Amino acid sequence: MSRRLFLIAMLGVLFVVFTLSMIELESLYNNYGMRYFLNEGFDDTGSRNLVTAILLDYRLFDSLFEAGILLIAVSGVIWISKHDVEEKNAQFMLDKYKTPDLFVTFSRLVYPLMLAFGFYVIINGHVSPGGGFQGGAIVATAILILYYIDGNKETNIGLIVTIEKIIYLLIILLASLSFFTRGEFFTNFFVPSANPDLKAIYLVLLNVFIGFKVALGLWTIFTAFLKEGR
Amino acid sequence: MNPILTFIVILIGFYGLSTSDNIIKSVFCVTIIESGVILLFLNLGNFEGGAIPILNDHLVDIVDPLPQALMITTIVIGSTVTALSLMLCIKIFHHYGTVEWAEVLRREDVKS
Amino acid sequence: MVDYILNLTLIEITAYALQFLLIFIAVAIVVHKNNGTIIILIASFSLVTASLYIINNAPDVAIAEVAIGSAIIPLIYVISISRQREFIVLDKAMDDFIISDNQMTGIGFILLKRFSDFYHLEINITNDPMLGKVESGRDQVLLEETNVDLIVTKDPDHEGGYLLKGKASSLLLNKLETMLDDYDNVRMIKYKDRDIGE
Amino acid sequence: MINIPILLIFLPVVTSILVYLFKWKHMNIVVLGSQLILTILAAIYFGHFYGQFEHTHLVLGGWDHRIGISLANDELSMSFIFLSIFTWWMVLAYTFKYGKTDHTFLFFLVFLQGVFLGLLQSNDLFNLFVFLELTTIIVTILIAYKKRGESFRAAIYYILLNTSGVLLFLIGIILIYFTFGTINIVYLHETLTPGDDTMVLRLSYILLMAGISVKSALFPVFTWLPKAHGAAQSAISALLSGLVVKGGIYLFFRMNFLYDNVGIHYGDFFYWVGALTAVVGVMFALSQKDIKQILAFHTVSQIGIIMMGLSSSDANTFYGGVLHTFNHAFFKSLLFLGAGVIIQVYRTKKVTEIRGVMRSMPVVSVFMIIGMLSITGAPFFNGFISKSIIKYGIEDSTIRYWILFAVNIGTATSFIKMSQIFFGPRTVSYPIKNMAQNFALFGFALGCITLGNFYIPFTESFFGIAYDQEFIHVGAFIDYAVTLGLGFMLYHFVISKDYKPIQNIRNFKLSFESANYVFIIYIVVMVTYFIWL
Repeated sequence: MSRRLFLIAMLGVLFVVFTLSMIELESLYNNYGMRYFLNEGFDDTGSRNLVTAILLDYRLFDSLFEAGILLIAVSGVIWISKHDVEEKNAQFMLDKYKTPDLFVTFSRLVYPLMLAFGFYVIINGHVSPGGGFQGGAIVATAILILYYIDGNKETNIGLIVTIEKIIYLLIILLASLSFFTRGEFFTNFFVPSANPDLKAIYLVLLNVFIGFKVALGLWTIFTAFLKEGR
Repeated sequence: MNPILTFIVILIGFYGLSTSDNIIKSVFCVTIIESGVILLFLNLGNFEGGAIPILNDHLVDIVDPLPQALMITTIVIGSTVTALSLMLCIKIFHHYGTVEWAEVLRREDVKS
Repeated sequence: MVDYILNLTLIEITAYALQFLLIFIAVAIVVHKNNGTIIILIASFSLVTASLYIINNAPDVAIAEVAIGSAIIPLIYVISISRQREFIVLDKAMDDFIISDNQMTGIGFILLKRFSDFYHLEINITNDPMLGKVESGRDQVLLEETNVDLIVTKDPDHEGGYLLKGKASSLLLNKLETMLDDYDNVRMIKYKDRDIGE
Repeated sequence: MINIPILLIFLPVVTSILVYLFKWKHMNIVVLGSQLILTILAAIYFGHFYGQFEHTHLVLGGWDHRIGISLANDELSMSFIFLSIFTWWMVLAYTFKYGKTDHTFLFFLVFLQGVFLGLLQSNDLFNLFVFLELTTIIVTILIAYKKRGESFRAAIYYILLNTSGVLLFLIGIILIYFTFGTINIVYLHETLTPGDDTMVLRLSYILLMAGISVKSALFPVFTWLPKAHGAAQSAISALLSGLVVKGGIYLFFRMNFLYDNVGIHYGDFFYWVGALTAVVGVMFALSQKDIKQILAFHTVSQIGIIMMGLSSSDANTFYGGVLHTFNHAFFKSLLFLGAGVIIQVYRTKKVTEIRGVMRSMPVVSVFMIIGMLSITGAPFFNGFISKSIIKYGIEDSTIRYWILFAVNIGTATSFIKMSQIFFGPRTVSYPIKNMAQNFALFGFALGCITLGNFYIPFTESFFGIAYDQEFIHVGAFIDYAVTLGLGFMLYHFVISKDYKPIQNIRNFKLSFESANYVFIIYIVVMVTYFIWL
């Protein structure tokens, strides 16, 4: 018990220090970034959604490795859950689980709506909230609903992973196209002075690729878990 | 005020990490800390009367979009960490028959 | 101070309420012992954070959080927790040791039932015909590579005897081994980890 | 020419994905080819920018440098890039046969190289966070790669502890961003002045250092390292101990570079943290019987010695610490790889059971002995040079000098204990003839001897410091002999008896929650030291 009280005291010290620094921060607060993005953001990138502008243009390098983390995690989860024993032999877990009928009907209704919403979010990432990562996650959730409808669905994980890796290579290629058109790595391949509608082509393309990659990656992750839980 | 309340959430996460004896509980706590950090970043980026960072035709004061972009990255990172650690948890339970930290670390490595 | 509180807008009041709710849920997650309740708490935690993101003018982050944090993450939590309530037994003996007359009343079943009640586990007995064909030397591989916790076979040295095969590293099997003292014709083999070198 | 850093990052990444996609038998040759291109590119880059590294600041996308992500190099980062490329050459050579069949392993291994090179070159704090987290995830997978209980347990300990540390790093970044409106390291270094020395800045420093301390396994939070490095395969252990853990050390001086002009006096604090790391690491190493555990705990103690050098304000001693990171990379990788070969043949990890290595594997033994001489600090080997530099740097303070001396004696004792594996009759035949493995051992051994004798041109070209002091004289030999003698006595009269306290230390295991507990205490101590003292 004294151990826990001491711990709470320690955390209390951290809390006090943080509170004091927050009070100090109010006078130091620097909003250079906010002003920059407000004034230049749209002209630079052609994206009305400034978050997408940052993710796909100003800090595209981060986003590439964000997708890379997903790629690595997918391969890692699959590797850890993979059995050396043939997969056919491993299909022995009980399948007592049965989705209620009402839920199945409801899922059938929701599934296409969700898929459509996901694609909407992906494609309109540069004008409204959303983008490749968010839309991809929604699409993955929609695919997850498919598993509720049919619990015994078979998925070819190997194929999905291969497609995912290829899409990642394509994303890298698309991101570095700008080097050949304007000599700068990882930005829009249209020059900054181009028409915003033209620049939107690049944003939509990249959003679609990232969306697919994220959707496939999350799909693989939960398929691996579902297999584990069966 | 809000950042301070969020920091309490982070501290609760750390409290959980340093008292929980269960592996799954520790993964929960890391999730809590991660959500807390995201919220802290957004709290600090937000200000009274700010608008969402999507430009309209008329110019208004928007909140800083950079923290939001960074936090999307953090959400993806956090979810992959959670997925990986939970997969490891499943394997540990299968191997050691328990997910208590103390028991798992105490089990001798038996080798033939 | 009173002025400040009276002049709060609805949005601000909501924000404070949600912040306190978040702290409350976080404390509940940390102090709760039952993993099943925690899952619901973590899903609601994720929803509360998502609403706070919206209040903090971050719709993009909120969409990401809702899509990832409220559907996929709780699902994998559910799976990994439910895996910890299961004890998977592979029945290779295929006779009345576990299942007699299509009813689970064999002596082996009663033994396993006692064992699982002790640990609040749910036994999951399978007898996959495909797995039965894998030759006996592969039992160790099966145990290591798949999620099977226990394999039941006939004892080749003992007429009418049975062998329970498990992993030496597992804590659960120690208890099962002590329970076996009451049974003369059941033995237990614990496999140690194969050293696969470097 | 200025865009070469991008190639350095993406060439391994793309190669690794190709390896995963085309599971071709000769893929490891393709990997070696890309490795060759990488080496040539790094050499061209270094040659082109030598002496004018301030021009390497590359803002990706051509944006305002306060907004966009930028990459920057200097002599120090270039030296680390060459070190990592060399280490990957050797590890790829060591796993050459294995890589033919196991493409997943090769995929993770080569991907890690791209990420690590990115970590070394990145000039953006959040980008550093992404790379740190990516390294953590890949390393976790590599630790768990054997899929045995021991490695799963080490992997989850590693990922949870490191993630909580790295999240603290992120909070530090948040504070910096809202105070200065940017997270560009070089820009921050130029604009920060002593006038910026506020509590927010100090708190951000503490949080960044807390994350880095976990990553580089400093004193209270080193517990993940022995587990992880003991459980992984030997090639991975060599990579992690030799190089990846140095990512944390590298960030340590990158972050101190950021806060350079503020005038935070971190020297004394991190000296004592380093000293405690070194002493505790040696203590645990002395009690171990598992050959890989011994080596892993020595990594902890050597990191302590490195920190003792790095915390000095004197440039000579500081670069002595940097030089020791290099030397440690060479000899620790050599020892781990050699131990891997021995374990392969003897099928056991117990030091007490392995006998007669000299008779059965003479070549490997010679390399192992070179590694042991280096780590104990024998003259003409590389460990000697950097240890001497650090020793001369802290000579003024008697107690600091004696701590280093005690750590050296402990190291000597522990390797005297390990050297028993060479003697005795030949117990096994040595059927495995693997030239690639011997080549990797040879490469590291060559590195040990070369750096031990020709360190002056190396330090001159990379650190701009010429150590004109003559280290090798009679006193040095006497010093070494005394260390060995005391070490032998310590071994003979204390360690070999295996008293009860030693067994207790061996069986001491810090559980995860206690590790977090001491981590929080460590942060509070830092807060007390840096803010209220």
